[in-house]
Amino acid sequence: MTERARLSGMSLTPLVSSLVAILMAFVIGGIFLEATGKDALEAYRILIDRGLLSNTGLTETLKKMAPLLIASSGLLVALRAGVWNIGIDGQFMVGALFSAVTGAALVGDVPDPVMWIAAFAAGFIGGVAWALIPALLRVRFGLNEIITTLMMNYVALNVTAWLVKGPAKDPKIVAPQTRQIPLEHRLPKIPGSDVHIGLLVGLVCIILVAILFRSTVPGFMLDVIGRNRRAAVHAGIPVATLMVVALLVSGGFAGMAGANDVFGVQGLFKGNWNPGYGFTAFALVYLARLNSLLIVPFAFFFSFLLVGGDSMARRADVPTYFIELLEGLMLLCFAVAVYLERRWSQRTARAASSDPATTSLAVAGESE
Amino acid sequence: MANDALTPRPPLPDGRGGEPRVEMLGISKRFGPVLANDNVDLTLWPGEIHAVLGENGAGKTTLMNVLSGMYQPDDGQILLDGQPAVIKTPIDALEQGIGTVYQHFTLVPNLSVIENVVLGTKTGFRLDLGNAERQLQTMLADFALNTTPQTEVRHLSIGQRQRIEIIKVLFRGTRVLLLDEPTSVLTPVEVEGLFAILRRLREQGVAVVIITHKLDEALDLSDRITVLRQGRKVGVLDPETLAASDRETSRLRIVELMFGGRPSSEGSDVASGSAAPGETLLTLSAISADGDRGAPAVKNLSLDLHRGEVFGIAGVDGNGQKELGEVIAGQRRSTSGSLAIDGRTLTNQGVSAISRAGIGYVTDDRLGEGSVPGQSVAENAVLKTIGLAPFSRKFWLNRKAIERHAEALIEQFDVRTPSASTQLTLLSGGNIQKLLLARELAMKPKVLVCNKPTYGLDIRTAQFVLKTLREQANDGNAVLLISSELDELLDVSDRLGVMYNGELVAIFERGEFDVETIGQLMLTGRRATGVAA
Amino acid sequence: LAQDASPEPTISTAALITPSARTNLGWDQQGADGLDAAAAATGITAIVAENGGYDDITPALADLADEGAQLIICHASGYQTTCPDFAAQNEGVSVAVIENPDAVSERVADIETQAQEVAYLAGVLAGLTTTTGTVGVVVSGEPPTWNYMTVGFAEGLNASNPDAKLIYSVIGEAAYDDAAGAKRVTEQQLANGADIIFGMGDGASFGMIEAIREYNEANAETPAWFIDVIGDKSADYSDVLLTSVLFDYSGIYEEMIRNAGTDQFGQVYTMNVENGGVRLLDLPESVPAETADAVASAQASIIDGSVTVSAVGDSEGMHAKLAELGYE
Amino acid sequence: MTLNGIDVTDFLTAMLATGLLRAVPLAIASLGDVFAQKAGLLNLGIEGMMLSGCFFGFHAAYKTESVVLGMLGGIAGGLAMALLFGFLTIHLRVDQVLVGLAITIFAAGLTGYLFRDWYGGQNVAANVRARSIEIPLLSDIPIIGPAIFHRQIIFYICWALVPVFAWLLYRTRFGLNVRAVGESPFAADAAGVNVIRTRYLAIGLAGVMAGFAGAFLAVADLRIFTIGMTVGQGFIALAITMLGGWNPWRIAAGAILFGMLNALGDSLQIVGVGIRTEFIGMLPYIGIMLALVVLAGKTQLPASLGVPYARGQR
Ligand SMILES: Nc1ncnc2c1ncn2[C@@H]1O[C@H](COP(=O)(O)OP(=O)(O)OP(=O)(O)O)[C@@H](O)[C@H]1O
Ligand SMILES: Nc1ncnc2c1ncn2[C@@H]1O[C@H](COP(=O)(O)OP(=O)(O)OP(=O)(O)O)[C@@H](O)[C@H]1O
Ligand SMILES: [Mg+2]
Ligand SMILES: [Mg+2]
Repeated sequence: MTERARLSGMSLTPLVSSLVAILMAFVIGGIFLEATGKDALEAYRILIDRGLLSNTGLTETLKKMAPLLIASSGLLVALRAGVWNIGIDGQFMVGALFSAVTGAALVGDVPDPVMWIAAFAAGFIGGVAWALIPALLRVRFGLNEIITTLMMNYVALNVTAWLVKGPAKDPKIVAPQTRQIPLEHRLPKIPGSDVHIGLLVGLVCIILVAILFRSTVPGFMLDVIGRNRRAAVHAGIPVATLMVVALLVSGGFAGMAGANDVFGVQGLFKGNWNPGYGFTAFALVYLARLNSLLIVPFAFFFSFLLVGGDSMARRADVPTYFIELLEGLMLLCFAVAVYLERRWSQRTARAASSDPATTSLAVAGESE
Repeated sequence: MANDALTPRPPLPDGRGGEPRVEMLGISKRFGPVLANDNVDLTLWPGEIHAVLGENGAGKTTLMNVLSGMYQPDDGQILLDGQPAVIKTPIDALEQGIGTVYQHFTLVPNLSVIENVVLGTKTGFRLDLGNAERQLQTMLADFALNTTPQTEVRHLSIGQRQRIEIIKVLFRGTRVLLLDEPTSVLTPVEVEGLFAILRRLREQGVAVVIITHKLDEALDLSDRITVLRQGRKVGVLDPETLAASDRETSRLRIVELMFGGRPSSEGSDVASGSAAPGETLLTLSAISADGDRGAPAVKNLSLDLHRGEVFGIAGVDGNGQKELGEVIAGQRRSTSGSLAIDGRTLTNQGVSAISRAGIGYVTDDRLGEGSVPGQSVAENAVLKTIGLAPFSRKFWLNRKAIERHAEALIEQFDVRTPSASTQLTLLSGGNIQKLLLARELAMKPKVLVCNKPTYGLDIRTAQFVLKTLREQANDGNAVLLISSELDELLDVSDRLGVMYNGELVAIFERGEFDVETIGQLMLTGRRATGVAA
Repeated sequence: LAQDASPEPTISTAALITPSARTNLGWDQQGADGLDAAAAATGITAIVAENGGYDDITPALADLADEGAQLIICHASGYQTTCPDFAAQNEGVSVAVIENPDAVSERVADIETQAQEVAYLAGVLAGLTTTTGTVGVVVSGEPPTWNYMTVGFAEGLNASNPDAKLIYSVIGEAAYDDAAGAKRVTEQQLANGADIIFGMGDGASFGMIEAIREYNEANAETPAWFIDVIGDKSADYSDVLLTSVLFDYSGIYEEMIRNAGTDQFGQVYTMNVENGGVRLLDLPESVPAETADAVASAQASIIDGSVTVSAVGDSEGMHAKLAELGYE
Repeated sequence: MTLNGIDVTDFLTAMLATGLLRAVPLAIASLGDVFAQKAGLLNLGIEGMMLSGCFFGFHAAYKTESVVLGMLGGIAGGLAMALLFGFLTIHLRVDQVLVGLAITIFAAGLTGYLFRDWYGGQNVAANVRARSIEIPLLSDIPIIGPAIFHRQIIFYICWALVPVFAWLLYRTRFGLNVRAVGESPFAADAAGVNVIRTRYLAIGLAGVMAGFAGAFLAVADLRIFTIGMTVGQGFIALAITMLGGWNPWRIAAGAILFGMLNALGDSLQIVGVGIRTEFIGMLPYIGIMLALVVLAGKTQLPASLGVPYARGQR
């Protein structure tokens, strides 16, 4: 019963405040558009029309959700354990490269499902490998992962560039890219739609993480570590091991997001391919207040913005940067909404204590 | 100095007849569901020491925090020297001469002593520490603090920090001094030193408020006593009353105010068991360990704990007791020596192995490492046992079992909480302590190590805790009780060791306990038998 | 060119998608301007989707198709696989890609830009113009187009001035916007004696130009020069601009528009010196006549086939070529 | 003396000059961010503040043709973002990571949009030139002279700020308050420090410096604005702040280390050592990690970094 009460308190208010925030952002953005001489209503009409209401738009929106969901679910594991993985982008690239190479080696020789599984596994391993270095540096030398994972992003950019220009390059093509997986060997569509099954993979990842934290011992322990690391030591929880695991798992998921994009979208890895999901994943996980299931609607919304925004920019003759502006505004308005929500719940309910999502940082911030 | 305690209460200064310095009128403060202060009045006169008593969670700290500007009351008024006072922030309070030593430490660990002391004082933009340093030097000497102004506070022991807290407040010159449980972490000698200072301040016309759980301290020291109960003021013993009645009567009166209507469990049913010590449960041989700063904290220490005994460890804070407890619990690596439980060597095997082998450890740092503030009471209750049945099977949690277990503990140990799913942060310190003890005992440890388990507890709860420890020993287990309360150690221990500078300098059997000798050992590490020459 | 046939286009709308802003006086702008010109010439509608980025452009392609585009020109080598995939999945849409002849099919055309030929001319010019004997190449990445031009430039330099030294610097991986980094690298090259910088940078190019300007202010009597690629910056930057490699897409785009929807469409469209698809920006008057003549005669040799410029697009091959010429 | 046909003196001079110049914006931004971090503010908005400094600095310089006004414009741009950050995190106590990311994304969008709208996306140069000063005698020393003692005024200002900021942090009441507020705000509050004001001042200072760093790039150094021109330097500055252990001197060293590694990479290409450019490109980042391994050991973050403060909350 208490669990249910908590859940409803958890999921309803944030949804309301998110809606408020989105509305506020659109209003402010609209004023901004009008102030610079554009037709705001027309622009928004196109945005919704193209990102949501048109068939292609909706399909693309759903497709784009997949990597966001996969990467965010991994990031959630790290953040709940108080581990700062700023290296999602690097892990994504290495994972994508690994999976592309694996896929290119296997394609045609093994049944497609086997190849996909192998490729996702390779993506996972690639991401883990890239997270391993910061993890080791942390365990061996106590180096803070904020810096090391950030630095590893730049290293990844260079290492993958080198590999894809050299050893991993498709010799038949001039451009630095791996051998392309033919269309018919890519991820299949979800029956009755044009969306590939990566979306399902993403949803499964989110659900797994939700189960991890809701009903498993390791999830419980990761939460304890995230909230009070010293208490975890005191309780005999293997803190160092679990934190490493959390970092590696989040790296692995980022790598799988790479595999998803290789097998769902691009069919290959190409040089300098860095979609920069790390930022978006961070925003998502925070918007969802570290709550796994809430990530799903936010991923959908971000995806919609990306897809519809492109079209809006062109058709309404608005600089494409408007979408970035709108996203930023949304996050800022969301921040205000979170505040209003807290004020409101303090007045009505008994939630006198601090917002859990903020305390996590305290814990995350301290290193041993 | 030590005689100070024995001097009769000085006549009350004349100023008392004039204006009260502080009048708190009808103060109410609510935290969510908890009404922490309910229409409380409190009057402070210049030149008096005013004790505020009450069991855990009675609202003492809250009342003081209202006066110090930390909390804004929901209702009520504060008069300073008869004038309505605006105290919106701690700065307002400090500027009007109200200084506070908080229950929870308010020193910044990685600033130096001097930086902590001058923090917040109003001087120029440039930090000119020269003057302050000279003044501080004197005060450090006054407080028998053997540290330099440049030492970072994190390097000091808890007892030392407490004194710095007081220095910090006095440094600014206060007219009203609030002390929230200042003696809980001090040794008897330090307490005397503190009291001497407080009396001096009283002479100078300062209004002193002291919150304490030690009745005798309150009776020794104070001119007036206010008792709170469940957020309400339930009585005041004014100087006339105190002077008119003897100590025992006052005691009874206060206990009645605090717990009236409920059976008082005072008495010595915690006294040690008489069963002969049984087989050895824990063996420490020549254990050494380093402290947080890397300096040796425990040196070559050997000790056997037997079935059925409570082994007390006395010592001035910072002599390695905490580190010893942590080594036994597996939380701190030993640098040499060995540790065996029930004959099994488990040196440096880590917390979980050691806890599985039957060692429980109640830390003195309840919020910092004992619990996870953001989680519920129930989740905290199974923090250490989450991996075991029935709380989980394989990887899977059993939330029902966790909740049921927590409810049982709450019931059994009388933890005051709205429900098992309440966030731990909403509990008062004493109730958190009960929960931590309950958590350890539920694991049925063969050896229970407790570090200051009664710190900050009201008398009843403290008695309850000690009784529980006693029973634990009587059931054939061993208890290692680390405490700075000599009285409770004397009461409950079968054997008593004194730690000094990382070493166990003496062990007394029950019956040989001699307070003076123990005190000497705590302070100097040697027996002052006069023979040594 | 194909004007002779001049069939009326069967399509009404053509689109171009480009990674960055169409106003960047560079790659993106040349493509967008090319399409606009071609559309005007054929009387059809042109749509330019800018800022497509280097990630997945499928949503944008789908959107363009929805908007009625029957021909989509994918104006980045990074798009050379996504677009054929898209065409395969969307009947009625033809696409054009860059530097991927293998992809050519009924509805996929390929654009081959013989940029190395013009770069060779730029190299000849640089070899004859340098007074220090040191020439720099600064790139903000190593995409094929720039590798082609690097090699062409190096060969031209080697042909006109065998003793000249060439310094090759990469600003960083995908440093296309890193104007500050470009400035630092260029400054180092200038400090080490380079007096002509062949810069391929997109947004980063402006950092190179600023470095040269600053250098020239301090060394007014021995100024350095900038050779730009893909774009005409002469309006604002004539003070440092020696010349520029220009891509004129309008010709082949026009041809594609006319062919789209017919079985003529799927082929390799080539831009080279001979057909004027690539050329050098008109040289400033400060260039001596004999130098201009040398450049012109080199151009003639390329057209008549007596000089062939190596076409090397991959990084390893490019570096090997530089080493072979003694530049690395 | 020549090496591989390159004059060694020129080579070393160029390398030193480049390295120091690359370090300047990083050092400026890091010096400011020390105060934010020390006050308990994890400022992921620094990238956005810097970019905002670039754009508004450039815009002011372009319109007024004055370096000073340009720099002030940049500072204002950074400060505006910082105050927004401060309002949301300090006043409304919203999560700092969320707000930081929001600011960075918002600034990228805003500057891109305005640049497109006001300048049509054309890269025009502002008609300004930051003046250089040649320090007599010292500038004649080979290598060091031209690299260090013949630079823009802002170059000198940057390095002169290091002792100033060290003094500010360790020797002033403001610095003491900042250090206390980030470590234990409750303690600081109890001692009578205005936690909220201290944090505002700290983030304001961080914003001013980030804007200054941005303006250095767009006004003093490049005179142009390109979209996204900070290319992650704000984040690097944040890392350098931590690498330097929140000590202005060590931060300056960290920034120089990073700058020099970058310059070394450029130089290696110029002498043509035949190392693949990708490996040269990763040099600075690996260098930072190695430096951390060798030097720093544990980085102990300020205890309340990222935690909002509200009196009476526990
Ligand atoms: N480690 C943590 N640090 C900070 N906040 C946390 C942490 N773990 C959880 N929270 C916060 O507490 C809320 C409730 O957490 P809880 O574990 O009860 O979630 P839940 O309802 O079980 O959902 P989930 O499926 O994500 O586990 C989360 O939404 C989040 O805001
Ligand atoms: N900041 C707060 N938020 C929520 N509840 C609080 C807060 N501060 C105090 N309380 C609650 O108010 C009540 C009174 O607490 P207070 O700390 O004043 O008790 P106390 O008399 O000092 O107890 P103790 O002797 O244990 O220190 C308790 O129930 C406590 O849980
Ligand atoms: Mg949960
Ligand atoms: Mg209290």
